[in-house]
Amino acid sequence: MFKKILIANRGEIATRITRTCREMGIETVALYTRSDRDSLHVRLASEAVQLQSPLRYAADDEILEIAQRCGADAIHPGYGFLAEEAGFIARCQQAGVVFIGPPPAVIAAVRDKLGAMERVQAAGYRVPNFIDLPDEIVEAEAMAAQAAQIGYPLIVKSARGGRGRGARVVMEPARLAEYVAAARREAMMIYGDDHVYLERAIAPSHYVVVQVLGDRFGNLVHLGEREGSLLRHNQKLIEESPAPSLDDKQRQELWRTALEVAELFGFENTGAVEFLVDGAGNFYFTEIKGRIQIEHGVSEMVTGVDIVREQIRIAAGEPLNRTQAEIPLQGWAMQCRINAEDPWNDYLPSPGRLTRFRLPQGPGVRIDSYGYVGCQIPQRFDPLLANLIVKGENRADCVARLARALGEFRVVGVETNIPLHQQIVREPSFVSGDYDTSFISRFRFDRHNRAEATRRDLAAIMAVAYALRRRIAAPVTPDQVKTGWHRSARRLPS
Amino acid sequence: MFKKILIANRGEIATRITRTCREMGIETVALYTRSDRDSLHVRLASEAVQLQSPLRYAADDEILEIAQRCGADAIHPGYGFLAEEAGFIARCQQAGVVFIGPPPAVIAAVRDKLGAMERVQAAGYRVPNFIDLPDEIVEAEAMAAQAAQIGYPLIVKSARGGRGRGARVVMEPARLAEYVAAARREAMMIYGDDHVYLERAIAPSHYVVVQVLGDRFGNLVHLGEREGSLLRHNQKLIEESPAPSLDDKQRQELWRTALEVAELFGFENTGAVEFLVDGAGNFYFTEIKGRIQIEHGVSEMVTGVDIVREQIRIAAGEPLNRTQAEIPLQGWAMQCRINAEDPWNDYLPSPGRLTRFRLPQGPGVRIDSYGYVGCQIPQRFDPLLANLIVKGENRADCVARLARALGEFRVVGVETNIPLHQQIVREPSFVSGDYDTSFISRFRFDRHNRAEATRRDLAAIMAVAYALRRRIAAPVTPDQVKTGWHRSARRLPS
Amino acid sequence: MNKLTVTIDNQTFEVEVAPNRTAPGEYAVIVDGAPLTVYVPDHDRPELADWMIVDSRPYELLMPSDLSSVQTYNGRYAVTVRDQETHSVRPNVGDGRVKAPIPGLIARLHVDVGQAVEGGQSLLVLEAMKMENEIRAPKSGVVRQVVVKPGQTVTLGELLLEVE
Amino acid sequence: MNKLTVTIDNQTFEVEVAPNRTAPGEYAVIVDGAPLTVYVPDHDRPELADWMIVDSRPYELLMPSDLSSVQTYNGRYAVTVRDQETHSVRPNVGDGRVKAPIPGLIARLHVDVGQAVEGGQSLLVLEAMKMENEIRAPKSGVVRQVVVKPGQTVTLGELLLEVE
Repeated sequence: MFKKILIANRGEIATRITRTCREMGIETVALYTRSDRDSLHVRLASEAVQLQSPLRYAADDEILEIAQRCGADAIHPGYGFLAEEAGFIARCQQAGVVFIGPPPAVIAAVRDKLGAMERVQAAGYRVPNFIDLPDEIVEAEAMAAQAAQIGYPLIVKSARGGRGRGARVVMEPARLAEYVAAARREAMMIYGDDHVYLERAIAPSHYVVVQVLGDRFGNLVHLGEREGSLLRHNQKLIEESPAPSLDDKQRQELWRTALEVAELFGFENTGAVEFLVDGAGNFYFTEIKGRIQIEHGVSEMVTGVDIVREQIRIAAGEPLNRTQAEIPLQGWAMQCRINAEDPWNDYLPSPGRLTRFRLPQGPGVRIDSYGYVGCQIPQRFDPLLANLIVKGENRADCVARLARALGEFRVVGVETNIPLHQQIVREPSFVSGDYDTSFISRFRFDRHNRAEATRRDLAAIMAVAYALRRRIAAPVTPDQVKTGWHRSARRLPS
Repeated sequence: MFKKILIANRGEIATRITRTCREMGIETVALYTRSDRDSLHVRLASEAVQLQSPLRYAADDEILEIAQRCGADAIHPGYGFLAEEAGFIARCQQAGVVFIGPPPAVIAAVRDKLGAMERVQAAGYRVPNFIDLPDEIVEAEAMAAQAAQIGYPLIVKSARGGRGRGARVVMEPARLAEYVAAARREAMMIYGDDHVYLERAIAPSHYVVVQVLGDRFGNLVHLGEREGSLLRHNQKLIEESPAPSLDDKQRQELWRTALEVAELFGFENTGAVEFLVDGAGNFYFTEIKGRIQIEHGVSEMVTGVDIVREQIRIAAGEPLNRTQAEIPLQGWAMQCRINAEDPWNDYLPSPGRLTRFRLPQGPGVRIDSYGYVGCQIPQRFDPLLANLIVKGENRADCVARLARALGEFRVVGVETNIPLHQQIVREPSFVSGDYDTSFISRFRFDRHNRAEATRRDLAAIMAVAYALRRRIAAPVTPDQVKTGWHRSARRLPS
Repeated sequence: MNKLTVTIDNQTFEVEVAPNRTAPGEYAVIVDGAPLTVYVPDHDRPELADWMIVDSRPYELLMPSDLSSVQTYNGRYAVTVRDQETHSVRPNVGDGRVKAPIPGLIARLHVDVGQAVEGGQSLLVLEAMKMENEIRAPKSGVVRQVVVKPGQTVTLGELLLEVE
Repeated sequence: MNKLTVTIDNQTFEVEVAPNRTAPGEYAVIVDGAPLTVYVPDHDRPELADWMIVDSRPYELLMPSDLSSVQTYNGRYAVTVRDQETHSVRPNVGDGRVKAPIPGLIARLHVDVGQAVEGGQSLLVLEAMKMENEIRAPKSGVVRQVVVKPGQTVTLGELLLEVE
């Protein structure tokens, strides 16, 4: 087993990986930038090195050099950044540092989104209609000609990123050129490569992935499926396992397909085989993620398997220590991504110092975060502050527990999307499990169906808050009330 | 189902019960005293009423009156206080308020510790040798005569409290009278009844309990067993499930015995059938606890069952919704009781305001606490601040996770026994699972087997801390260094 | 005694509030004619005063200093508080000066000085936390000045441009 | 440059410490002749300064103001810090005056004025948090005065009795 692992990431995932390393008795090397230094992933590490390159966590050369200097025998990339860079993985191998993830050939195959779809289609599985959009096609007419072959609505996707950041839905030809340009720009910014392709949109649909684990001896198992259909701008907000949109027969078929597809690629370590499920229950392979995902905790909750531990064990050359039959799927788990952002102000990111950070507690609640009271939440990075993961005996218990945990979670110092999640988990279509990717577009903010008695109490409370603030801002004297006080109140920081 | 439950308790257990009520959509009435008002159990309640009686949470009449006034249709007693008071339960019944726990006849039978042992012995199960010590026996000689019938070492126990607070081990006749007097005094203080009895000590031994659930239709299941052999002064520090001291054959026999004993008492709702296991593997029934216990979360972790939810469902007249076969026992769970006390200062309680309260996070970690940053920890009550509960796939993973979680848990504002737990979970006999009730007496504080490199780093750190404090206490000028500074430093609050 | 008009979500209440001079932290409040007692447990520690008890009902609270919303256990409510003795207690917004709502990098500018814009139209893109954030016009009008350039880093509250 | 003798658990180190004048928060430390760099990330916010980085090794820290111990991720270490330029930096304890280590109620008194006691002998029982806490003699001697009575409530640090 490894003695020391460099964790080439930040935030909640770096903290998550550190925790498992601690439990395995493996030392860790944390990386940080100046604005990221407060994060728990630094404080909990055995060693911590400040990154110098402006590339930050994507500074492959610097990071490999740090690993060698610190004597790390392995690198865990987390997700994003260096997670699926075949060239980097190959350089790690040459340098004698184990990369915790699939081998470079597997990564290259699954990162080639077009090639992967072709391969899976050729093996007889269903994939969405798609067509390449090479860089040289820049004229609107040429684009439209390509697009016409698959039809609208369609999605412009990064050939490297797949679904997620940079992907854009195009409903009609008139917007195609504009959206392709935007997608290329964003793909370049995020992935350093502006190659995009077009895929026929299957919408509304269900996003379902199967988590797989494979060792280098060809053993391959799955950890059940997750549904991540609740998205806003291609970012998942809530994930759950099992998928409420599938019946048991579909579930079994999906698992079998996922394992067969993973085997097609000689898949090793951990990853997610991703599918779209249409309204008729047909599922379409879309891609394989060759890394751990933000929402992996949902699968950990229903299986009891520590996926990070398995990643490390597999990378160290150990065989899987369980068969499929030894992986029970129990109960129901859900995850809310808690972002430092303000849904009531265009979802603008909300950096700041946490002055309160009261985590929910009690049965069936798990938090993965890098935050704590006093921590500075940086502006430079992804706004993901915490994963709130809960488990219940069944879906109804799980939803009730999630609502309870969201109510207990209190964050001061940054705005968060907790109140948005609170509204979502009370929406009838979410509570019933009968939702798809169109959920957010049909979701009405601030639905006013709450108890009038509570509103009356809150009216009293806000009146007292007003009176208190007035006193704090300036002690009330009769003169002040009548003269200048309200002007000074306006100068309070908001 | 109930609409509103009054929770007649405080601290972590009141908070724990509130959480499940929230998840079940049941309103709650919290009780509090002035010093307890900060507790989360108040903040998370639907209603909160301040107790007026000096009896505080044991103020049965006041509490029943509050329940009626608030329209609560049930009372959950938690543990301690009114949890096992047959008279109170009967008065609740007369008042039309459901008591969440066993019926009064069952409580009366199990609270009569002597009668319960006699009944179980008569049914053919093994119990320790014991003898009553009626109040009228106050002369040392008379006591010694009783004690001689069962032999030394023996334990003086409250007839109402059983094991736990007030119990005292007597090694030799010379201390008997003194210890009986102390036990009677403490039993009176805690249980309002100074009736004690003598029981032959089986020491060292293992304390193992089986958690049972029974409905009013005669259905009875168990949730596996817990071991709580790691005690200091009869207070458990760490509990775990399964019991490491049992093999599978013993485990099965223990479960069967526990169910048979519970059936003897017509047991209903939730409770724990308690046993001592001697060095030869014989087990001895000692008592039935007719209430939820502090360490119930350990059983919840291995079964996935929310015991508080089941208590409420059973009390509402619902049948058990699962058979024994539908209760899987999976993985390994442990709990550390985190007390606001100072093990390095005679375990003195440590009240104060929490200025930091950073909970451990990540996979397999659960916290049940009433605390948060800003919360005042009162001096009047039990020092239990938090239950730290972890689960792993097996015992080794569980111990490693517990050590990791203890390292992450940071509390400022009160002293805690976290560093004591950190030492315990690294003791070889604890790590191997080969420990019994003699663990703490053999435990050496501050065993200095830690890495020298860490000590060297800490020497550097403490030197910097010294330099920093000097600067903060008084900006260093050459004059001050030579003259009066050290005197002013001594005036810093420590 | 303050007379206030308080709106919670879509419901408006007439509220009178007066401190109880004999019980520190306690307020007598009349909401649409109904009397309520509001208690502020941590009234002597304003920095901790994040909960109140209405009659016997505790509420944990998070609210911005302009009192434009409140978060409780049950979620977020939109709020306006109007003091009947004055016109408005909310800061005067919407004067056309567009300030950075978050620190970040000006990725792209969509408008020039003199250009007519409609309310809600995208003015520029601010990059922060790896996200492109569109900044839109607060009202219809003409761009009077543009203070920033693409590539420039801006701090929170920094003036970006002005719509007149 | 401070010259200190620092004991961590049972191991004593000779330590020199000097701030790096050009790098705020950084200290050059020599432990038994070996140079180390200690960085205090939150040196400008002393209330947050609860961790330090030694060379590249981060340590989260909890320590009382008398520096008599330190808690890290790995547990608690006993500490003494002695400034070689002075006799002691620790508060002078053990002068025989026994103070309440916790607020509570005097449950029982075991000694009277004039009584000879041995170090470690139980002097009284203080009830707090539903626990009986024995308060023991800090040294052998004679009880000079008893300030409290059974049933009396005492506050933190209140003088209880004195052993001479």
